[in-house]
Amino acid sequence: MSDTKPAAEKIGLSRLQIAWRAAQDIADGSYVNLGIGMPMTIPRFLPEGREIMLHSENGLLGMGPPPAKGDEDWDLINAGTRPTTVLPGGSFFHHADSFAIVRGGHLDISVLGAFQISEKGDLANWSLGPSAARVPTVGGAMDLAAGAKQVYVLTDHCSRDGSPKIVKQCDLPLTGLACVNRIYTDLAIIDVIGEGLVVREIIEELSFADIEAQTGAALRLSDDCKALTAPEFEDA
Amino acid sequence: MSDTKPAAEKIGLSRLQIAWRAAQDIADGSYVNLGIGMPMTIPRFLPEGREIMLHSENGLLGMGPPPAKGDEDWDLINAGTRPTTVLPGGSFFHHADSFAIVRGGHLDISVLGAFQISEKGDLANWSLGPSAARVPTVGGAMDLAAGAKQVYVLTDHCSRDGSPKIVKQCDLPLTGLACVNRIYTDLAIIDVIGEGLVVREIIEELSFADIEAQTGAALRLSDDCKALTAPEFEDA
Amino acid sequence: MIDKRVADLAAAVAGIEDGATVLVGGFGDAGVPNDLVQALVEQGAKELTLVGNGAISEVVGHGRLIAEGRVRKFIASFPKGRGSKLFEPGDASESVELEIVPQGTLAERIRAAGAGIPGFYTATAFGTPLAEGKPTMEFDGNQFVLERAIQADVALIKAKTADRWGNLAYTGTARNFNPIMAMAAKRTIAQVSEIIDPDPLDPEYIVTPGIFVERVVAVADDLREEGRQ
Amino acid sequence: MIDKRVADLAAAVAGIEDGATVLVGGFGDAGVPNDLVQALVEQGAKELTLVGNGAISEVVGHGRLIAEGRVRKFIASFPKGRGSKLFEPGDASESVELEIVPQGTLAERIRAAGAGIPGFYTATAFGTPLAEGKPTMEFDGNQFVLERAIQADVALIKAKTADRWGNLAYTGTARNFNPIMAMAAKRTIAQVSEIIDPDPLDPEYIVTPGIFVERVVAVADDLREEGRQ
Repeated sequence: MSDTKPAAEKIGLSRLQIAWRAAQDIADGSYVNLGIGMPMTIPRFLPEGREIMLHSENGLLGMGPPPAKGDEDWDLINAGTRPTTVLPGGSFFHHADSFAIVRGGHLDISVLGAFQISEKGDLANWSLGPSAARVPTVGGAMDLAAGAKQVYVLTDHCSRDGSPKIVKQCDLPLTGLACVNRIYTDLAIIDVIGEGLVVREIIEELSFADIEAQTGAALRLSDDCKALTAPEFEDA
Repeated sequence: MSDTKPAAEKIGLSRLQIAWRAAQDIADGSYVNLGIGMPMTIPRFLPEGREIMLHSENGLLGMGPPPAKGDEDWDLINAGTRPTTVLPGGSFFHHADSFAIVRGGHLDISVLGAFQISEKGDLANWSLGPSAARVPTVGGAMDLAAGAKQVYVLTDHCSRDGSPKIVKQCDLPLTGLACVNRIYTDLAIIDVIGEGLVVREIIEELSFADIEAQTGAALRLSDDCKALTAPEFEDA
Repeated sequence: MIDKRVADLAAAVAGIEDGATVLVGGFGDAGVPNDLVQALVEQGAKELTLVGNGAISEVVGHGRLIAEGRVRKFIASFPKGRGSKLFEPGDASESVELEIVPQGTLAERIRAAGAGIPGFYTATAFGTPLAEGKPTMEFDGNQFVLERAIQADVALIKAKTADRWGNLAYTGTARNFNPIMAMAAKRTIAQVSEIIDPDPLDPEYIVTPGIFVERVVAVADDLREEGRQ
Repeated sequence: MIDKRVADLAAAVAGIEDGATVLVGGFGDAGVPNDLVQALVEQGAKELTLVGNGAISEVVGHGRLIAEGRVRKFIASFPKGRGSKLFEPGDASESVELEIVPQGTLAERIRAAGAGIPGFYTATAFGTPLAEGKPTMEFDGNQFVLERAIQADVALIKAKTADRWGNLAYTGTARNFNPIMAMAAKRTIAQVSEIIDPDPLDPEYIVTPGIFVERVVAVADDLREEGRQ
């Protein structure tokens, strides 16, 4: 009894490893928006030799790394309102133009976090419901969910209480309908395709049946399902 | 018999005088768009000491006079596609922003020509009907009619065949409904207000009854109707 | 002569009336006209409908107006930013009516007002609680929500440089909502770091043409929250 | 690495298919990508739906495509400009289907496509023949017409300067339709007078961010109608 629980808590990718794994799938030359939280750690894991243009919805394309301490310019910030930098080839624009980029389908990938994802690709990631907080905040989540060519979600496979985050139908307020294309979790990579959820990669410690047991929706196993692996990282 | 016709043809303002008269009503600091034809001659008659920003719908605010011969820049043209210049304080913008200026109600005055104006201020100025020409052309006329705070029309009072251009109802294809605020003709100045047409100025040679006789719609005489006069100009 | 310059912040915000709908620019700490907001607090207008991305603080900017009890309704995408002490139970802001709008829809609704578009369709928020009660329409097999323009009486915005014609240029991501808010209000008031004179801004590099601006006031040492200069 | 530069005009227009909807920038002689149009004529695509303000000539630009018989339909505000010999009885252009659109509506329909807006309401053309058959809606007591986005396969545009990322800057009124057309097409191809390298354009002064541009080609000595260099 006592030796199974700790083991169950240890297996699976760390949050940084999930970000690393997603970063490997972002092709050279992509235009990408990274949501707050786990997605924002992706830039440090982008493979060398790829030039990827990061979009920040507050009016910046070509976002660079954070500035060195003391070099902060509070008129050059990211969507998380923290100081950032601009890389060669970057540009500034106003909010309507910035969201024209998002809503007009010009971003290759939007990477978001999630509270819940349904088997149809519905996403809930902005509100825990009317009772959870007095003040709801949505920001650009709904625009990014609706507008990008591909929506990737980075999330723990289950909530802290062990309940599945991938479900038949979301019961939390929706961010967007049928918008998610791919889900990266600590346990698996799952694609949302027309017919439902297809498991592409699973960590070596678990079987497809294990993943099914931790998922609240029907899954199909990809014919060429691979092992989900990532290097070890020290948390910053 | 033979001495009345030539006299009737001579009275009234010339086209340049109509433009001069309209120019006097454009206040210092106004933002104004001038349509092709008679309206485009307005700038030479703007009273000194007034700074008026001319909008050209092809993406220019602060349009200046035509360039000297040899100084033409074919990348700096007016809405009539002829080379122009930009004055201090001017700016360039793209077509959607330029028509946001027009359609968003930011122009103080749009000055247009007319084929017909109705007593409700309907304007017909873009098409003589389906049989008149194989290719209709509308340009920015409908936007300028619908969008500006004030629409002034400069026109001969009657067509060449003597028929009134100010009518109860337009029979030519409309440019806009209830959009005209003021009409400057060779014979009179007429305001379109809620209840109908009010004559503000009449040339000294004619009476209100004479104007009524040459107008196809009901007119009211303003309580303080003035003489419509203008200096003499040599046609360029 | 066209000269949009006014002498000081009090002159800049003069005439803003109780009950006005006021757009306030900025995102995070960038491009927020904190000095104009402070002047508006001192001017006294109340019962305002405030429109902006959100309040990141109760000390400056949008949050200052809310904390001072001047706001009846707040139209925002992220009303309570990180670090803001507003909207806590028992707070004066508790009575403020909130309208939560997706950030892109908020930007587009503001731009629409400036462009003479009373309504437009968007895929954003379709099927979510934020589209409840809004008309929808199908285009080419997909569903869209009708969103309305946000017409405003006043816009308080911030830019980097102005000239006497009210032309504006910005810096970095301090541009954000400011250019579209300038278009959307009956009266746009800009605080800028510098007004150049007598030479105008280069017409190629102007982001906001002066036609959208009624007043500009220079504030060289602008108000910022501590540590965010 | 991002590098939008292509070697020549033939490479720039490669892959444009018969039946494509093609936006062509420019107004008057300014900002018309005459060299790209000439390359497209040589490339051979036909049955095109052409979108642009109008044809000012049958020798270059929009009119060249029409005169060569490559255009099935022309969506324009001023299809026959001063001096154009097109659309005369007996002309090859006689069979071209015309859709006449008010210039501001044309611009906004193009911008809408780029911004993910399938339709919007405008006061322009309400009650006129150009709004016949279009849905209308009342907002605040006034009547508006529903206008649809113009989605396009290709945009041929012209700018002054580019960098390898496809960022663009323009000159004077040669900007016109080009920046919004860049947003509206699946594939945007820009001819520019100069490509700077290796330094990029200043991010403050970019009008069209490179995300909207797929290919740029430098044409230093661009094709113009005689006397309009």
